Amino acid sequence: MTSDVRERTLAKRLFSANTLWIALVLLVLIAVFGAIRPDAVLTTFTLQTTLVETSVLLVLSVGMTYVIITSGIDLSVGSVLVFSGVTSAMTMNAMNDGNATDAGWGTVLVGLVVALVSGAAWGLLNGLLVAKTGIPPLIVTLGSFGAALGAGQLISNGSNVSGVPDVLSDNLGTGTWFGIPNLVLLAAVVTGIGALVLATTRFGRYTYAIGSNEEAARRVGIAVTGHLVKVYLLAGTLAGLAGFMALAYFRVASITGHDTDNLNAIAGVVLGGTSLFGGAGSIVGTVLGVFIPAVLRKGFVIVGVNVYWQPIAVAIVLVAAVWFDQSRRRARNQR
Amino acid sequence: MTSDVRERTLAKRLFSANTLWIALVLLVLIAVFGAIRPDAVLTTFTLQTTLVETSVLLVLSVGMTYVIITSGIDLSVGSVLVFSGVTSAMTMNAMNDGNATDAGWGTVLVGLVVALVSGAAWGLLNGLLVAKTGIPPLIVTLGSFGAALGAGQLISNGSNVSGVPDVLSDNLGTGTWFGIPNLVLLAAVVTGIGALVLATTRFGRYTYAIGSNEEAARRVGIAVTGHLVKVYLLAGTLAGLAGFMALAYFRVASITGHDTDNLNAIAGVVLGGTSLFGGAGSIVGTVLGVFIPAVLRKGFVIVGVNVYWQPIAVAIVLVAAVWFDQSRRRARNQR
Amino acid sequence: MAEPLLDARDLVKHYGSVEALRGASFTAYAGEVVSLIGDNGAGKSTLVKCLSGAEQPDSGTISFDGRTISLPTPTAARALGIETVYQDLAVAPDLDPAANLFLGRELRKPGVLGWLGVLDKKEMRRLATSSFGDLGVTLQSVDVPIGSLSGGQRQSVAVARSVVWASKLVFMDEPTAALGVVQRERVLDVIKRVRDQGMAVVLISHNMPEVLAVSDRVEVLRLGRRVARFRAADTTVEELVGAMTGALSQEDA
Amino acid sequence: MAEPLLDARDLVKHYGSVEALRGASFTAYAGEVVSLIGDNGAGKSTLVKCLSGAEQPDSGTISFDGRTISLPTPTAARALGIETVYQDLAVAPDLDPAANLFLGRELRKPGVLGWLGVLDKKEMRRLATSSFGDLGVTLQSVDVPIGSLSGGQRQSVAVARSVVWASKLVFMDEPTAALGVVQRERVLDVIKRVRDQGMAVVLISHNMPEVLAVSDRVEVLRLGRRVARFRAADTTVEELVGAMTGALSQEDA
Amino acid sequence: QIGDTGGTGDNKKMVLIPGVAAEPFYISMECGFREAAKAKGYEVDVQAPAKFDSTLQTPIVTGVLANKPGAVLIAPTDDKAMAGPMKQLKDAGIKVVEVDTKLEDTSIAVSTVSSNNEQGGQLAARTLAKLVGEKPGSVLVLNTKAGTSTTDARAKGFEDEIKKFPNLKYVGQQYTDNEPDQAASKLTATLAANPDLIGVFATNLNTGEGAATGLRNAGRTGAVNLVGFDASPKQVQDLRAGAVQALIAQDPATIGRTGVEQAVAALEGGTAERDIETDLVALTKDDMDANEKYFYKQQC
Ligand SMILES: Nc1ncnc2c1ncn2[C@@H]1O[C@H](COP(=O)(O)OP(=O)(O)OP(=O)(O)O)[C@@H](O)[C@H]1O
Ligand SMILES: Nc1ncnc2c1ncn2[C@@H]1O[C@H](COP(=O)(O)OP(=O)(O)OP(=O)(O)O)[C@@H](O)[C@H]1O
Ligand SMILES: O[C@@H]1[C@@H](O)[C@H](O)OC[C@H]1O
Ligand SMILES: [Mg+2]
Ligand SMILES: [Mg+2]
Repeated sequence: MTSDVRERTLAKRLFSANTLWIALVLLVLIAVFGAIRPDAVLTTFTLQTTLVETSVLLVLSVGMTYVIITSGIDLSVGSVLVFSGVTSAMTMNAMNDGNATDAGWGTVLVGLVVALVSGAAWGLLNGLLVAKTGIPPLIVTLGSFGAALGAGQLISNGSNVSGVPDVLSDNLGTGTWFGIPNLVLLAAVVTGIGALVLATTRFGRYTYAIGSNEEAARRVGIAVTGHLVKVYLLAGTLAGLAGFMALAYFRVASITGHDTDNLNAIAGVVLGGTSLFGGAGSIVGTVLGVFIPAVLRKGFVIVGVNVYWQPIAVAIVLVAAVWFDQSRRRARNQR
Repeated sequence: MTSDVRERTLAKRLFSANTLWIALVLLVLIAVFGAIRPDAVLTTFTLQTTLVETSVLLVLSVGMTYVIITSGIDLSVGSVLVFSGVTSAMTMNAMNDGNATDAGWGTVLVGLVVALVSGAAWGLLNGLLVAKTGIPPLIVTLGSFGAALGAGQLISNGSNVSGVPDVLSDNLGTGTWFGIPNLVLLAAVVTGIGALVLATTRFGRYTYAIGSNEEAARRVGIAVTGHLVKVYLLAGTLAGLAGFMALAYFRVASITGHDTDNLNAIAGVVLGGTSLFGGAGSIVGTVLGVFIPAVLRKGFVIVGVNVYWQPIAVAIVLVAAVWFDQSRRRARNQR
Repeated sequence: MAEPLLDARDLVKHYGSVEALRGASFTAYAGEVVSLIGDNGAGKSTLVKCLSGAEQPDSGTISFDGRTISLPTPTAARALGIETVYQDLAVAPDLDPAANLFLGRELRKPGVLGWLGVLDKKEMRRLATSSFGDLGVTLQSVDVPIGSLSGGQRQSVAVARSVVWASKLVFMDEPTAALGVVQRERVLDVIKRVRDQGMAVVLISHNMPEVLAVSDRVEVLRLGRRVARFRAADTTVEELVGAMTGALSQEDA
Repeated sequence: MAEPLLDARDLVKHYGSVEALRGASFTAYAGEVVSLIGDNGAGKSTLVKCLSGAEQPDSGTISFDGRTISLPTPTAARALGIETVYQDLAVAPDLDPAANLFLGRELRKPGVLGWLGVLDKKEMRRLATSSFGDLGVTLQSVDVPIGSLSGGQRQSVAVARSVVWASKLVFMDEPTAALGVVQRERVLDVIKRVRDQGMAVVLISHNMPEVLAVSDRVEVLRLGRRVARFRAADTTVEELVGAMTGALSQEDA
Repeated sequence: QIGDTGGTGDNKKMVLIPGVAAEPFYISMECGFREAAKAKGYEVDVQAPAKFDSTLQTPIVTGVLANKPGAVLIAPTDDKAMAGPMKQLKDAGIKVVEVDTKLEDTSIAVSTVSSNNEQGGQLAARTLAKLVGEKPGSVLVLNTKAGTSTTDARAKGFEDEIKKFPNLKYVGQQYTDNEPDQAASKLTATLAANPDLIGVFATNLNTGEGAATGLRNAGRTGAVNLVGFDASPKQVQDLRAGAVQALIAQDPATIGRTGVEQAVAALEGGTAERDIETDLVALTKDDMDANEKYFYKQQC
């Protein structure tokens, strides 16, 4: 056996060549915008707001990464976010005679639990249908995409729900901790745990194995059905958490405005190098993939690009970034 | 060699067991709605309007079927539809001093060509990027999704374009031929040709082969790159045609209002039994898959289901339909 | 002879209109190597899948260690101590060889980390390296996904996986098909060693000299049915080929 | 001896940090069967891929029929009359056997329909049935996707495809690995028949008796380099094994 | 708290953040805005979200904030969700003027210039009733998406007002996802179920266009009275051609102009008027030519 068992450090593995080039793209973007408007781009303020505004999407994308690595897809996350926000806000209001604005931490805690449970319930439903029935995940989650939104509208009677406790929005929504917005901290913790679980634990290993070859995973005795249920459950629960975060940040459970969260999350995941065919991908990649469009959009507003040009410019940079990443990786593999 | 070379008729092949059960679902839906409101559902009026209203989406879905069978995806079709409508309408207006309402067939013909060429151009761009660069189709077409819409807004200055020739809208848009709406006829012809090409020609065969095993297709000497370009070109051109049809039908090139065409087309294709992993699928399936949600939406309005329940009911029936289809097919294969 | 370890009777399996098994029977005893041979398409792989829980027979009975069992999942078979090298290998192409070797049986770090599910990748890699060494497998790098290994290297990983984990019975569906001369000898050695530990080994192979060299008994499948059984010591290649092709047939095999 | 039909010199091929070929050379003459042998991971499949356009070598030269060529795609190789049975078979699992046999070379209906690209599926199915018959393949149904065939059946389809279309040279990477005894004999017969038509056949196999039985010459690859060449008539299994394992080595092979 | 940063901005700069890009309503508002701001010697910028959506508008607000203009005119896309980001504008010393829509929290903006959407809905109901006359029949509302504040307010105004006409049976509203094809399809479905349909109120441009298409497809153009909202060139053309019987028009250019005036007043030491309501008019084929100034523009 001549195999040399070279050790790769955790850092190296997390930040492998698969994510190196896309990280470079992100840095270049920041540098370019920074060079054009250093006074507006390279400021704590812009950094803070960009991070905050990306936090919710990031949490969605962490769950989505797991789902896509199993070679599944979850179109429902945006609707589940809406549903969880609505149930959470309505519960908090109900506990406080219809308006929770001045409610205390107890109410907030109940609201959090309701949001998580609401998200988890949809995730469980998705997972059971995907894992047990053989219905393609696209169809299952397209169904829950419509159903969760409809259910949210049904219970809120079609309107946004306000009355979010001030303690929630002032602390989680806009509060900071040594200059770091609390929302960003929460998203960072979720992302960090998500990355570690995926890269180092058995749960992560099974996620890759199922996406790589579901039949093989089944034959070696992995409980594929159960694992898939857990993965969709995770994605749903994180969507519930994201709904709660959105509540804290926007101070309202909004019914509209999350139609494209699913595509944005999927795009971030794929941009970060996770394969739609499953078996390969990483959370670090997802983080980069989520930030690239966010930085672009913000940068274009700051440097004042015409609104009609913005989507075109975003599209061009998006495609160019992946192109660059692909050709660098290929060159590296051919070497 | 004991293989018995049983002949399957064309009809049998087109309408194979893979589409049988989903066809049954469609019939059951119609029967149920028909039983509840026979006076409103089983009428020429409802039949005609349902067919007309599905024509544009059907044309998009035919192209999408080819793309998905190659194991690709095209998120850009809705935006390309918008872009083609805009360029076509603006060209027709420009030929007639800014308002083509009273223009003749010559103008219409030029408009058609412009729409097709516009669609083809985006399709070509998608195809070249997907086939030559190794960028995942999801990213490429997510890019053109944004870019085509942005470009449409840019050239129309952000507004819907009116001034569609009356000869176009009166004939193609609302005209009939022995009681059959012309728009439906056109869609039927496109679908029929699409189905025959896919099922009987070399072009169709290569589409399946590439989706089944791209490397194998390459090794047997199929010009995979060129074929993929052609498939995306086809999808783009059909999106251009769909844009022209929408122009005739709505009498305006609408900028917003096609955000979900892509997901609707994909859902129809997958609902019809085409695998997102490529290699298997059919146009007949797609037709059924496109009509099921259309019938559902229409039926729920007619029987008077509460507005907030409608998306939930659609979701439930959608998932249940695929579930039924899957379990019947499985039962048949296990026999 | 003793009680059979595994005794399958009259298994039937259809795929759509294809009849892969038409009442196949099969017997294996502890401490023996029994070869299962037959023409292409005879139903050998299907039989193995039915006996290792990867597929469900339409009818027929299976008894193991004297009790009638059903094998709804591969996990059920693994729990009985049955491991399998599938002809299609059934590996996860994106994972590296060590990850594949330990798939479903991962080692965890000691202490609280392990309790949290954290894997001991280093230890798994070390053990994998030594298992591969036993089989004479040479890998330039253990870090690459198994999908990029050569055909023989991939097969060796699958073989290593089965022998590491089995405790009662190992099915090996053409384990040596892609192996080099040296690796093939090593695998045959391993098969004998496993047998000597008291386990049953079921070998599927189209290589008749290999079959005769390593087996104690041979069972022959033809068109989805068992058509003959031989003691390896009492038979010849000609007889085996005759049974496989239908030129020769035994009563009540 | 005559001019070589195919002459590859000093091919190098890296995959990331793995060196699959480290200056491999290979020669084949028209009208001969030459076997390419070597240990698992020696680089045989990589060499075949480089010589059939499926992969691009990093460096080295290839000449064919006396001219230096490059093979940017498999199509380029096919245009030269080179066909290949890949070890991983490279079939389209969702298509049926006839569709796979004719993949990339479909027959079209006569007349205007054919000009429109309409396939003559009936004729292709008929011809496929007879090709499979030649190779002794038995299929219960020709309508099923090839992904559901048995391992040997699938391999036979790949072999049939290569011999139907080759005009100058056929690479066969372990074509008999999964074949039954009868089918293996048929394939070896076909190999000889192809050779007798004046083509070159390159056979990769780990079965030494088979190699000696069918080949005119043998070339040995070890660790990505050619280490020995033999005339089949003048050598023995022991000598071949020695060359593969490095126990024996020739100068300037 | 986020955004506690100092620094000074460019007081001679003014930014308009409409509710959504590419709508004639907001384009006309932009025209009024640009014209008035230029006249006062201000540099202008316009940054619109791709959708009428607070999650898309928020990053634009903070992006604009990074540039620290003197004043921002904004159509908040949510009356609560936009409060946070807009408060950051205020806290940074930027004068905020609400145009078209407004926050629930009235302490942030110096002025609000808008027409009243609920009143617009009521006006639509009265206009429809007048068009129909004494005839009995069903009426339908085609709305965009549940939760869109402006169109929900219009639908609510309509629903409240239409009850005052006993000959008209309100059959409820249908949501269309803001897609014209769904509007057309839901209209024809309603026609199939309620053949006595006599009036339709479409709450925005896309639903209006879909409704006109549905009626045309059903051969009921003119027989069913269609009342739309807003007066884009296409809608005006449809009105003239008889595809639509009435339009409820706002006065976006005046909103934009007035917004600039209020912002200038706040910036240059004057006092801004806290609430300004602009006109809403019903246009029908007969009186449309007299009201040309209410037609929206596609470009300035
Ligand atoms: N999933 C499937 N769907 C349809 N037919 C199948 C399937 N699996 C196997 N078959 C058919 O069942 C028969 C038996 O196949 P099996 O794989 O058991 O043969 P085998 O004896 O293992 O052959 P080989 O020696 O070639 O591996 C074959 O005719 C094959 O085509
Ligand atoms: N795509 C690839 N990526 C990385 N390494 C590869 C790839 N293909 C082959 N290799 C490596 O190159 C070496 C040679 O592989 P190759 O498949 O040519 O061997 P082989 O001689 O055909 O072996 P076998 O007899 O087992 O088929 C092996 O070490 C293998 O792991
Ligand atoms: O009032 C505005 C309206 O007229 C436009 O159509 O959409 C957005 C609204 O805020
Ligand atoms: Mg087999
Ligand atoms: Mg090989």
